[in-house]
Amino acid sequence: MAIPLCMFLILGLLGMKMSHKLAGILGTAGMGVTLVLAYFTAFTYFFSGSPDFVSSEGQRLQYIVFNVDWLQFYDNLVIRLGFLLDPISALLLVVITTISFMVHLYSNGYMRDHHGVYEHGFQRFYAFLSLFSFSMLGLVVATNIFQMYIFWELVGASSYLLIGFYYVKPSAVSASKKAFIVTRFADLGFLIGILILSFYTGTFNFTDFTSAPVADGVYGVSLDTAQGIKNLIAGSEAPIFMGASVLTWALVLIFMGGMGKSAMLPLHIWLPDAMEGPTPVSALIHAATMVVAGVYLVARLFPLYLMEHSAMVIITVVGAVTAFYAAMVACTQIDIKRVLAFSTISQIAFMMVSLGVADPNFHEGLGYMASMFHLFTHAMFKALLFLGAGALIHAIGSNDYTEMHGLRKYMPITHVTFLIGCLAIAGIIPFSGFFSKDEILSACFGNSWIAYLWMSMVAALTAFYMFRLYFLIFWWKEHPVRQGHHTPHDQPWTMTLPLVILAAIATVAGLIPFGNFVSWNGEPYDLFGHFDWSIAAVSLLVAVVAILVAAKMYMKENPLPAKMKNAMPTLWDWCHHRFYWDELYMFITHKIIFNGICRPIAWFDRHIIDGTMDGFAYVTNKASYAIRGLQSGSIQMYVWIYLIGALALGAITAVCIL
Amino acid sequence: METTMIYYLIPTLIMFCCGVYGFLTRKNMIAMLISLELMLNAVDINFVVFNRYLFPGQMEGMFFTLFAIAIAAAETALAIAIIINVFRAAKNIDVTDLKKMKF
Amino acid sequence: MFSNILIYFVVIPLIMLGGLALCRNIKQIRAVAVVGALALTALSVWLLLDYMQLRAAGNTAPMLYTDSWSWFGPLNINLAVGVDGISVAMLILSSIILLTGSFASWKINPLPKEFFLWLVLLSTGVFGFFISIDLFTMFMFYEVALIPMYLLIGVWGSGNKNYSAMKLTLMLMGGSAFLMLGLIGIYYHSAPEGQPLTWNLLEIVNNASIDKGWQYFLFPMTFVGFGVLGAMFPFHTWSPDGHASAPTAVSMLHAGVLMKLGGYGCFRVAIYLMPEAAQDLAWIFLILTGISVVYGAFSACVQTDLKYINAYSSVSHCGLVLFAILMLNTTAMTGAIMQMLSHGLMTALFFALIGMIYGRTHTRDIRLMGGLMKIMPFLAVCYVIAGMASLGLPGLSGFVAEMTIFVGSFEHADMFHRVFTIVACCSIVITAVYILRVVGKLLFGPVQDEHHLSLTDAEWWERTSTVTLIISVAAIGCFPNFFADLIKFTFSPSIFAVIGMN
Amino acid sequence: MESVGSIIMYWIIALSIVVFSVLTVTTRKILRSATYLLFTLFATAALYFKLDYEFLGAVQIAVYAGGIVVLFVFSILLTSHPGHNSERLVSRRRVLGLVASVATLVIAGYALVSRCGMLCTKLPQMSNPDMKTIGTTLMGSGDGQYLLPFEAVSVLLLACIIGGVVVARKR
Repeated sequence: MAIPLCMFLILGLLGMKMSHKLAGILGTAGMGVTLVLAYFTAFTYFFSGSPDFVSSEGQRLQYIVFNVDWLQFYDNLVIRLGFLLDPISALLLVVITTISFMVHLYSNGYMRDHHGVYEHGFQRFYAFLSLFSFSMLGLVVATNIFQMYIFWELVGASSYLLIGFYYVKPSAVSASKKAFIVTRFADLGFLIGILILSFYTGTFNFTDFTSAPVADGVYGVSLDTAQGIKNLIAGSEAPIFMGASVLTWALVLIFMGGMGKSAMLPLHIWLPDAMEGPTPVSALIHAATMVVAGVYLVARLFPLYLMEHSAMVIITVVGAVTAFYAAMVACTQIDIKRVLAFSTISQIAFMMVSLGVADPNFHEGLGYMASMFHLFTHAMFKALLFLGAGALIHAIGSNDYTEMHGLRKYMPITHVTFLIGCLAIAGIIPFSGFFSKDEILSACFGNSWIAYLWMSMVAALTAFYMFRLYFLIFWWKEHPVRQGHHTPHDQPWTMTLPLVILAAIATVAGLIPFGNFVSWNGEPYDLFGHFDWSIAAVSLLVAVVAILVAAKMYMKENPLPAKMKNAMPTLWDWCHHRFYWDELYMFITHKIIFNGICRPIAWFDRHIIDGTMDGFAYVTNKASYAIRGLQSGSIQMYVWIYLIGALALGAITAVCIL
Repeated sequence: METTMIYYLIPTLIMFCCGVYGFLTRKNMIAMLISLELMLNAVDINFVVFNRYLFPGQMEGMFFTLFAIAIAAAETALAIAIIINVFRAAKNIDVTDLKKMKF
Repeated sequence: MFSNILIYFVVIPLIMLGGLALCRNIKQIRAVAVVGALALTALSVWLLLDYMQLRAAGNTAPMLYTDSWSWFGPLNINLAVGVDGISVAMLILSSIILLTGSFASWKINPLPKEFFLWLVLLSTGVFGFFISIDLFTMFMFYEVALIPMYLLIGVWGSGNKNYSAMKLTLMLMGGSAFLMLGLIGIYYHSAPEGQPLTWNLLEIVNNASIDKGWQYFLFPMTFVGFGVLGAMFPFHTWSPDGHASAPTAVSMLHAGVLMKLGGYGCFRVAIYLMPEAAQDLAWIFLILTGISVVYGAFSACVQTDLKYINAYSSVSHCGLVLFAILMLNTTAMTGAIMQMLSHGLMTALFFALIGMIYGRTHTRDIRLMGGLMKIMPFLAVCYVIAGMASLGLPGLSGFVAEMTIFVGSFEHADMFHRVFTIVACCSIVITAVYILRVVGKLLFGPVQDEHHLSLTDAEWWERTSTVTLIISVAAIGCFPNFFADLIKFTFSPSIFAVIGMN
Repeated sequence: MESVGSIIMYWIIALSIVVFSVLTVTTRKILRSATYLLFTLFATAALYFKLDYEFLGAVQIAVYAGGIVVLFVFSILLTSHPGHNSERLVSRRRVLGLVASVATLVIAGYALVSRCGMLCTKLPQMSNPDMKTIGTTLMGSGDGQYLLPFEAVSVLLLACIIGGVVVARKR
């Protein structure tokens, strides 16, 4: 079942030497095989009803397919590489392979110019894509937190390579650097969290943290285990550190890793810049899969997080603030990929909030389910939007939608699929986003009305900015066809087919009885039976109103947006400049770290430390020069000195004798 | 008048001091060498005198002087070879002017 | 005497020296160097397999293949040899680096014969050091390894080479002075009152007769002595200058192997023989090495010379080695040895690549270069891989070593160790910063200098050299447990029972 | 009581030693300096004769006066231009030299005089060592015999010969 993993590596290595077309076909085919295998795996897991997968009470179990020792630290602390199959990993297997396959297919068209000539480094692109898919799959099937960390780093690296794919462009290089370093910084937190957790518990295994064994290699999620971990830490020598329990620290630090990968607020700055990569990459990595790794991580350790209320609160607050912030910023961006990037940040924050507010006592952890559901639907419609954006960019040759306008007549397929994506993300019934978002809002409602209102507002903003984008691209005014440019048109089948497929999924995915498959403890939950129509109606209403406002403002060319902008210049400015986070980071990294720490240290090293060493040499040298006069070779001087000494001795002797 | 030991020692002392004076003041290497010979000679005489007065019949002092003379000869020969060589190279045998080989 | 396999690690280089002396042209020299290095590599691999077999067969002696031949009776100096897992690992590392170094200096100019003579002499010292268990012979080989460095840098170096060579040699000699004092001190306390003194490591350990007061004096002496070579914080400044001026193969050997002599010596002599003092005084050196970890990394961030960047990164990584050794527990020490292996291979790779790039562009200033990925893709890809290994990408060696160290260091539950562990952890972020900075400026972006467009990619010998190193790096990264097991036996409880290490 | 001739002899020798020594180091012409040295050496030889060491006196004349001084003269002729005076000594240097030598004289003289009692030994009777005794003593290897130093000196002389040849040879 895990053979695809090995295949990716081989493909990644061999891909370098192949012809363009072969590499493309092979990469896509490889991914296709993996897709089939993943579907088969997921299908088997969910529907076979084997006792390995479902307990007699109907609880879905965690099944360890294999687990090999990779690095043994000491007797019981071992890093293993393994394959853990449970609802969420099966879910992510499906998501990743689907999106990845679509992207592989799509890239066959995207990575050429209009005359069908392949871009430079086409094979490299496929090799990296395969590497990424491999690492991401490794991440989701991880049996222990350290394996997750390993693949976590690997996806970071492949993301780095893919963002910097156009390595001749300085902006791409700096974006890739930024992405890697920011996530690396977050990973530092993750690593320390792992160290703390593993030190106190003596294990890395997820199953030891959150589940109780049912049979050999089969585990069921159990709150008692998590409680046991909490007690274990509380019973250790120093359970409290700086006012918070060690477990809280560990969980918050691990969450920090998730924050980095999932672009939560203080560490979000890399994601918009990451859009410098080729658009399919943005769709795969920076919208659908890698960025949800943080959500996945929290979901993985969910029972542990349940133990620490404060950690949950932190997750909720961070998520809520990020969601609002990103939505605000998305309203003012003019680069279409950036809008989508901020929308991604906002949507992931939705998932985070949902996890944060999840409570087993409220609809059996509705938030968890909602989060995973949203992860699934979001992956589909956001990939759709990105691929659609890619098609637009490929047709127009620019990311800037002030150059697009009125494209609906030229690119009908793209138009329709993009519209579906927008409707899905805005949460219009019956598109998939409606259901998942509605679950999230319900979960928030179950937590507190503040969270509910806040998230509803963000949902409204989401609908607004997505339709602002949509209208500005496809309506607003006639497309200004410029001299020398051919008219934009729909793309070849390799590009449109993924769009259509994804649009179809985005349309119907919401009707999947998700609760039957994924829930925090594996017990099925009837989502539709508990559907809260009042909340749904409110959220639908909010979304429709937001869409209407957007339509009013952007459907036809009119001065209203400019007026709005002038009415609130400060707010607009701040939003447009992303609240100056980048500038703040630039200030911290360049002014403080580079100029304030590195340079002084380098100076200190060259001048003080090395100066001391050179100083020793200098003093020795000078001293030698000073005393070399004594060894002048001038024999008369020697005699003088000798004579003076001898005479002095003689005189002293004479005096003494007398 | 009895020529006791002191009568021999005083002139050699003066001879030695002359050697010291010459060695310290001369710049010409050969002159320095000559001064050196003076000192050496003074010491030789002392050996002989002490041998003669204090240990008549024994020959240690005499032999010491004998060897000293031999060594002085060797040393002088070698020194003069060097001096001539230096003169060839530097056209000068003033010790104060020969700085090339220093340090 | 020649029935012991270990002695061949010294004999082969000596034969190589003879062979080199007879060589008449560059081809013969290369042949001798490569054949000799291959023989050494084969020998070390064979030793590894044999060693594993013996261990698997249940041989639990602390050192295997031990043997001793009297050399200078009155002072009890013997040529005593023996290896454990660490030495075997180090021997493999050295032979691989010698091999790749020979390839990397394929076109050394001028005086290729003399260059290889000194290089081989240096490696004689290195191999001799790793197989010795007699403190005196160990020290002798240590010096044999140091001295050729002066000539190798002074004659074949570049830039401010006289200064660098002098500085390097003098600082390392300064370290040796401390070391010699320490070793002689150990010798005079090597046996209980009335019994014959010995230089033999194993006997000293068995005797355990160095009393605590003396340990407090001798431990810092030996630790600082070896620490200078291991680039410990205030004594590291020879490393940037030395590496920057040294020719490629010398940089490789020096950073790859010689700096390991420091770490190995710290472990083998300072901690192995004087565990009590190590435990009590570790905190002082932990502070120093902890500083050197982050300090080196920060310094590397603003350097503009490729070799300086790498030298500071070596300071940081070697600091981590000493840091881990001082943690005094099995996991951290295993990590330290793995870090030595990993850093050795990785830095050798780095220096080889830098040498190759410098050989083409004739500059090492990253501000003057750019876009090399387009011009010399092979070298650039190798450089990226080396960089990734350095910043700890899983699957390459840096990751496993660092993680082992951090997990091991974290076993100490007190505040002091925790704080320093976290400080050391921070280095992985800073490492990422400087590595990516270099990669971004050097390899990516637009081409800075028109002339560079005409440059060529790697030749076959350069490819051989780099690919060998990359394979080794990846091997450690992918199968760490093999190496961890090899090393770990050395730290079995019986050896460190005295300080209660787990 | 010694014979008057002997006393007169002594005074001549003593005076010539003192006078020629002083002249050796004070004359400004180097060749003269060598010549005065020759006289000093002759006087020394005479002293040896007077003290009944005829063999030594002969060696002194043969080696010193005959060999060394000739070497001096040759080298002087080779290295200095005829008629060339050595430059006038800097007075400071001369005064310093004078002070040093006088100080030496005073201190050593004081040491001598303060031990006057022992130094006023009368000349004891001694038969001149004959050639045979000298020969056996020099070449014998027994107790109080000097074969080993003799050999050492001969090797030294050999080394000097070779050294002299090597150093002085033209390149």
